[in-house]
Amino acid sequence: MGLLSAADAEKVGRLFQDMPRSVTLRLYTQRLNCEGCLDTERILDELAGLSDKVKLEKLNALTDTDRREADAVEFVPAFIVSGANDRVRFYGTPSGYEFSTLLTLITDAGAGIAAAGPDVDALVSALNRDLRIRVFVTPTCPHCPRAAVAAARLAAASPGIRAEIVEAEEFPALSMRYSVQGVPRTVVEDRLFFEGAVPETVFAKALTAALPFLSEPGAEVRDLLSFLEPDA
Amino acid sequence: LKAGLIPPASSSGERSFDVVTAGGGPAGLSAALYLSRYGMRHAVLEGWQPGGQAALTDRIENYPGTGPTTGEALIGVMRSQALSAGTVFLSERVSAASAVDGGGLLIEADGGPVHARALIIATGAAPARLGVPGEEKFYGRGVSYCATCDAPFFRGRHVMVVGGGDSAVKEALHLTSFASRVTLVHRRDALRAEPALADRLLASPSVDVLWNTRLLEIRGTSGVESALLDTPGGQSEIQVDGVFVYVGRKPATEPFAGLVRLNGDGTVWTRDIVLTSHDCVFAAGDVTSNPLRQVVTAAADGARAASAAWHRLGLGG
Amino acid sequence: LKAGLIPPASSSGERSFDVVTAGGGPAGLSAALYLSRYGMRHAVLEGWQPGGQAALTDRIENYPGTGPTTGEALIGVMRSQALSAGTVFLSERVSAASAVDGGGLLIEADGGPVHARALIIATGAAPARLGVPGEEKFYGRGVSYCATCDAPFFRGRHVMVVGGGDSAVKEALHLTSFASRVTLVHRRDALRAEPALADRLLASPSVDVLWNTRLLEIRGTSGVESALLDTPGGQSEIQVDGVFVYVGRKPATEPFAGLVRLNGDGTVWTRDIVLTSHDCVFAAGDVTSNPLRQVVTAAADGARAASAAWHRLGLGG
Ligand SMILES: Cc1cc2nc3c(=O)[nH]c(=O)nc-3n(C[C@H](O)[C@H](O)[C@H](O)COP(=O)(O)OP(=O)(O)OC[C@H]3O[C@@H](n4cnc5c(N)ncnc54)[C@H](O)[C@@H]3O)c2cc1C
Ligand SMILES: Cc1cc2nc3c(=O)[nH]c(=O)nc-3n(C[C@H](O)[C@H](O)[C@H](O)COP(=O)(O)OP(=O)(O)OC[C@H]3O[C@@H](n4cnc5c(N)ncnc54)[C@H](O)[C@@H]3O)c2cc1C
Repeated sequence: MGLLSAADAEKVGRLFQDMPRSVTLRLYTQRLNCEGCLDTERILDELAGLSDKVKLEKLNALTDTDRREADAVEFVPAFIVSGANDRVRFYGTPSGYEFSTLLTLITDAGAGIAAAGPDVDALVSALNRDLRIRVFVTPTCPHCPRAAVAAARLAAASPGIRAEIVEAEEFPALSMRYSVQGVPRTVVEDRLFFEGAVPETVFAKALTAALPFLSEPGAEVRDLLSFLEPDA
Repeated sequence: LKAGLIPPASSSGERSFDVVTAGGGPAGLSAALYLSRYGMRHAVLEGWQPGGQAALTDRIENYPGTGPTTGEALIGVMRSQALSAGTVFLSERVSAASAVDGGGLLIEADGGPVHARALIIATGAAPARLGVPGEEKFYGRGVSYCATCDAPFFRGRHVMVVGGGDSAVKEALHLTSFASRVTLVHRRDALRAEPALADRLLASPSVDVLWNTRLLEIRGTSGVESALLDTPGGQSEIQVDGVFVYVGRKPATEPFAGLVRLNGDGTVWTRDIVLTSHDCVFAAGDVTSNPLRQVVTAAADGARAASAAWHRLGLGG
Repeated sequence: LKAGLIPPASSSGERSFDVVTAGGGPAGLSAALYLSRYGMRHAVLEGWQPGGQAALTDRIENYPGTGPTTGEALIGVMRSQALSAGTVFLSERVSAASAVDGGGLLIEADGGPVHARALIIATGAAPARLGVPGEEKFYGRGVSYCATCDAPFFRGRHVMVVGGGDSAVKEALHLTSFASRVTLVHRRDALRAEPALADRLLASPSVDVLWNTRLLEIRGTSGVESALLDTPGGQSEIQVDGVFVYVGRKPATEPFAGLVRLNGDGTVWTRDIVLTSHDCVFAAGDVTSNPLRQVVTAAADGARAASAAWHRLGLGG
């Protein structure tokens, strides 16, 4: 039995069919010790069944190690939403509000949607290093899709940025490492963080302002949005 | 670029409109729908929280005319009604607004200045802070203003909810599905919440309520560990793993403080529901002191503000 | 008997409630939904037009949160929300209401007296008459105040619409699907209707508009045959098969004239949106002078009246 109602399946299928380019979901799972793997596979199977514009490539995290290392996948379940680029990935089972995030990630990739505007251009040209953005989310968090999509669109705009959406409940150790007890929580390079969601342009502006701080050596952690204040 | 996201440039290359609405919650969206139907050139500066508070609410049962629904779905329909009627949405925050000599308004937003003949303030409200020690420090690490978002981190744990109104009670009920124990701390001796909710809360076996009690301090090291309370029996410290705060809302009126008169509580002063102290500025929804703060009242205020702006600009006969 | 239609008897065999709402339009239905959620014993005396004016409207495009819909469908959802929340509906009309010595209100209705601690007046408005010769005589035989109801009788015929506001224009548009020709007669030189509607009307090939023109008399023998007009070029008589009148509305406040203060135009005088001159009487929707008369504003007023009544009766802490 499908997870989506017939009416929803049709709607989503039409959304996918309208995408200018196709999207591949590259899924890493393993049989043992992975609670979310089966569910994630079912969800992605169902989505891939709705349109030939969405392809699903299944990899075994334990045996396809070369691919996994090339993709820098650290946990399972994980999947890469691969359209024009490979820079957006999701760790965990995309359910609840995360499912709506997933749909947006796919349609964005299929339409080549990226963050845009002068603030984003400024970031892209100032970027002197690679950045990893992690966004912690939960299935019941209504602000989370916005935070996740903003990170993904920044990644789509800049080859140096990778966005990782992390289902916080499914990876308690990781959540604990970043002291996540509130979502959405966005963490950049383990040194910058903020709670809540901001538009992509604001995110880009703050990141540009924070680049010098990231280049300084040290383990100090700061609120990214504090770089928006004029005195920062 | 998606339709409706492109700021139209006026002949002089500036962003200029008949009416600008600040805020993209139910009040702003309803204003936009009406302004579009009035045929006015207008834009919504929706700030950083498109959809407003309502979009973040899991379940809305009391909006007349839709069955029980989610905030996201209800707001989604409102937004697409406005979009398809021709509204321009800008995901920008207003930082200041002022009257221009010789007429018109200058609105400062993230993307630069915007000019308008009239302004509708519909910036709603954000959760009020308690202002106690530890609250700021542990925000995101045990202190939360959104149970719907953060409840899963407190599975099997003991959480405290501060407040006694609809929101506090709704969210405390939501937390009972996750936490092993929910302690509601309320400074009065009765709940202000509607009985349909209050009765359900008081009947819940995993909830206890501390009446006539105030939270004084949130304590811990890397996360929340305990709460210091002022109870009728004196001060006491109880162990909790999280604190959810629902003690009202703070109107988002700072950018407009120099433009229109505010009430003592920070809400925009209004008469005839939507008129402010400035002729060409209108206010709608939770940002006003209009009685009852709900989706339906915000939507009605928005429609009224749009109608008033239309008449004010002389386009309504 | 349908659930929700049985008047509960009090211990003394009388019909008595915490709150009675007079009127079953959007204002009354929304009040009922909120009163039910507040857990109050209450009844709606919905008069002879359950659903109110909105239920008779063919197409509603501007209610935030539902897509374009029919009045009947929108009101249907509102009514079933209230019903399932526990509202009692009585299809009775209020003829008088008065304050009882020692507190409480006595409401005279078709089915006998009803007692209440508080009253919400949400009786809306009825179409205003033109007051011209022939109007009364041909009512129901060519003269109508409801195109949605009577349009099918004028298939392929020529009809006249009198008025220039939203209702006149909407209903004239509706009539174009039935009548072969629609002549709109308006005493001014521009429409007051919202542009989204006005533009559509003026673009319609089967509509002609007579500006600065008044209807003086409706003529005929067994039915309407012609209309005598006062035009800028002098009097003229034109042949028509039907006349639809949309020249404003008359608030249904006669039963309450002795109980609360009325404005000069017959609407209930209010402050803070829903408070009347009587402590325990509240008013909502088209029966008030609150700006903008729409479904969403009536619904919001209803919610606010319910909340005010709840607080007034001391059940809201
Ligand atoms: C937990 C909770 C549960 C609720 N449940 C219900 C319910 O069941 N039923 C119900 O009817 N109501 C409910 N409400 C109340 C309802 O959500 C609010 O009354 C309603 O959202 C108010 O609408 P608004 O448009 O006035 O403001 P808001 O919804 O607060 O929207 C404000 C908007 O303004 C924008 N903004 C803020 N500052 C700026 C700025 N400087 N520049 C530009 N834009 C800005 C924000 O981004 C946002 O888009 C609930 C509220 C909460 C908090
Ligand atoms: C032709 C037309 C088209 C419209 N189109 C739109 C539209 O597209 N969008 C929109 O938002 N609005 C529209 N409106 C306006 C909208 O219908 C009204 O604003 C709304 O119905 C007002 O609601 P209400 O509850 O205040 O009063 P009403 O809808 O007038 O309801 C009054 C209620 O009171 C009852 N009643 C009357 N007298 C008594 C009595 N003595 N005792 C007991 N009960 C009594 C009646 O039976 C009725 O149930 C339209 C109106 C008309 C006339």
